[in-house]
Amino acid sequence: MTTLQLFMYAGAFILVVGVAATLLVRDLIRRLIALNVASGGVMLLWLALADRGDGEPDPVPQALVLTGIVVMAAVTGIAIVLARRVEQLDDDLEEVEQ
Amino acid sequence: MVIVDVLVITLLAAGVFFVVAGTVGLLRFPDLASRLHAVSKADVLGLGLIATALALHLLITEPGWAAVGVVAKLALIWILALIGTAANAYLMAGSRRRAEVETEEEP
Amino acid sequence: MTVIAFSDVDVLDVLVVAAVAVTAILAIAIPRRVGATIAFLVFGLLLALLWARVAAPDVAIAEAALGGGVAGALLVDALHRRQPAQPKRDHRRAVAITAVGAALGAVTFAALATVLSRLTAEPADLGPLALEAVERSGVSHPITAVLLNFRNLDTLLEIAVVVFAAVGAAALSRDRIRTVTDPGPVRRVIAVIIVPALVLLAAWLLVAGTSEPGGAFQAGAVLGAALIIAHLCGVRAARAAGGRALVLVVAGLLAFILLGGIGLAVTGTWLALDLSWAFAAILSIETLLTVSIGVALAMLFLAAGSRDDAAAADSAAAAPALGGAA
Amino acid sequence: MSAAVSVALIVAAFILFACILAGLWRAVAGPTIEDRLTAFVLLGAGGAALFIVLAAIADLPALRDIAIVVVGLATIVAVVFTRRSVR
Repeated sequence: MTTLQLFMYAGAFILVVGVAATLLVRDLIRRLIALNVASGGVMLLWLALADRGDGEPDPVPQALVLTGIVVMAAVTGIAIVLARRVEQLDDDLEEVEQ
Repeated sequence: MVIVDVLVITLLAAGVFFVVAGTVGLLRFPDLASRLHAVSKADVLGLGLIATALALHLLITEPGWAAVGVVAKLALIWILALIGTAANAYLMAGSRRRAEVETEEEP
Repeated sequence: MTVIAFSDVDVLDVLVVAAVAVTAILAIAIPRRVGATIAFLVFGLLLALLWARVAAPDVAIAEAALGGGVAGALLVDALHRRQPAQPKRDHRRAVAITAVGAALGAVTFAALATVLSRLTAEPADLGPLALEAVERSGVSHPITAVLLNFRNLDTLLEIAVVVFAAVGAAALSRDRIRTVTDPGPVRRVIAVIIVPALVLLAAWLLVAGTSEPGGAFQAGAVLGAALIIAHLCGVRAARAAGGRALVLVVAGLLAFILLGGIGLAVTGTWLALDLSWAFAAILSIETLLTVSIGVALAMLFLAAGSRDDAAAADSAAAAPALGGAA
Repeated sequence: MSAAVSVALIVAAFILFACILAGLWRAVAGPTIEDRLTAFVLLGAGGAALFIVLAAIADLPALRDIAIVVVGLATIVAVVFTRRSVR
């Protein structure tokens, strides 16, 4: 097994685990964390592929991953705003019911 | 050269020892205050010793302006860690103490 | 290095990958939010280590700055909220769902692994092309060249996403985290020493990015974290909310579009840069992007934490504080 | 770099790595939320130590930049977590 294979399969594993957890976990914040884990897997896959072969690594996938990290942070931010809003509304609903 | 190596390895070993001591304290001490005490003081001392070892090694083996730049970076890392870790420990301990005072007052 | 070569499969590589996988599993499997969040933040730090290992130092710095900075702040701030009780599910049903999920995950992994095992070791031809063209881009760092010259449409769209996220978050919550007025001695020290150090670090990452690892994204991430810390340590000028922040956030996007227009007018191609002014254009657009990304990230944070403040204000003063947006 | 120093650096890297992973135990065991977050105080110093040692071993200067970012941002978790205690 080469380092490239090790990193690629690890990336695929983390991606699959993250996606499965995103679909299965109910708690919204934990679901968001799972989505972030999945994106980490994708990035590992991409960066391992960028570094294959000899010489300098391919800058194009690296630039894509860099863009992806910033977008993921923005998505996390707005998803947390939405998740907190949902939970707040749930709490309000419970109060009305009681 | 041998003397420098011995010095570097000694500093490195001492640094690693303090980091390990801090981690053991974090895991084994009974309450938050003593855990913070262990981890914030011993770990930063360990970091400082390790940084000193690396800086010394670099200055002896590859003297030049590049080495000076790296040493400046290592010094910056240590200074930031000194301030940051102390502030972290203070804020965490204060947060816990306030929570405890509140639970004592409530019932 | 003789004992452990950092170029073949070595013990340290396996160890880091194993630790990344373990923290990933912990981050999704720990039922409590606190534990899951911490495991995820450690996962991010280990990823940064791994990115440095796969020769992607730019990505590593961005990961450390975002994972340990703004994303960490967002997740840790969410910890204060009481975790809602999970509705009781039938145990057997839960086990069945998990089993089906695990089986489907295994199938997906097998499919992915099959595809990956057929990949050739030859690198794609885009990489050499990009590396060859770097000298015609105006900057000497390949990734900055790709991001701000060869594929700057991607970067334009990315900054658009960040701007929309910040504006959307601000629109969704009616209040902002308030500025601290009495920070106390330790926070004052942080505001006086750590915050300027972080702003300097951001400036250095920005300028260094034209020739070595660093650039607008890393600098923006550090700046965003610095703004959050400053705001919570009583620096009034660091408040990333309201009209002024909005102007700064949108300025980056508008300037980028303007640059595209200039490219169209001068070279005849949308977003194209002429080598004679490419360096100046890249550095100035990067400066604007840094401010834009930094303020946008801080804006996201200030808006995300506001619901709890508003709720606390509601319970303190019985009247609901409607329309409290400042 | 002499063999003795390089071996010492590698051993140090392994031990520091183990320390960081051991800190996760405190994050899982708690008992209070502050105890769990103490794992970050460890990351701020021990993580930086690991990064600078690896930078020397693998000759990756970028790891030192990452260490600066990590220690610089180390306070953000505590500052954000305790933000409700100040007005």
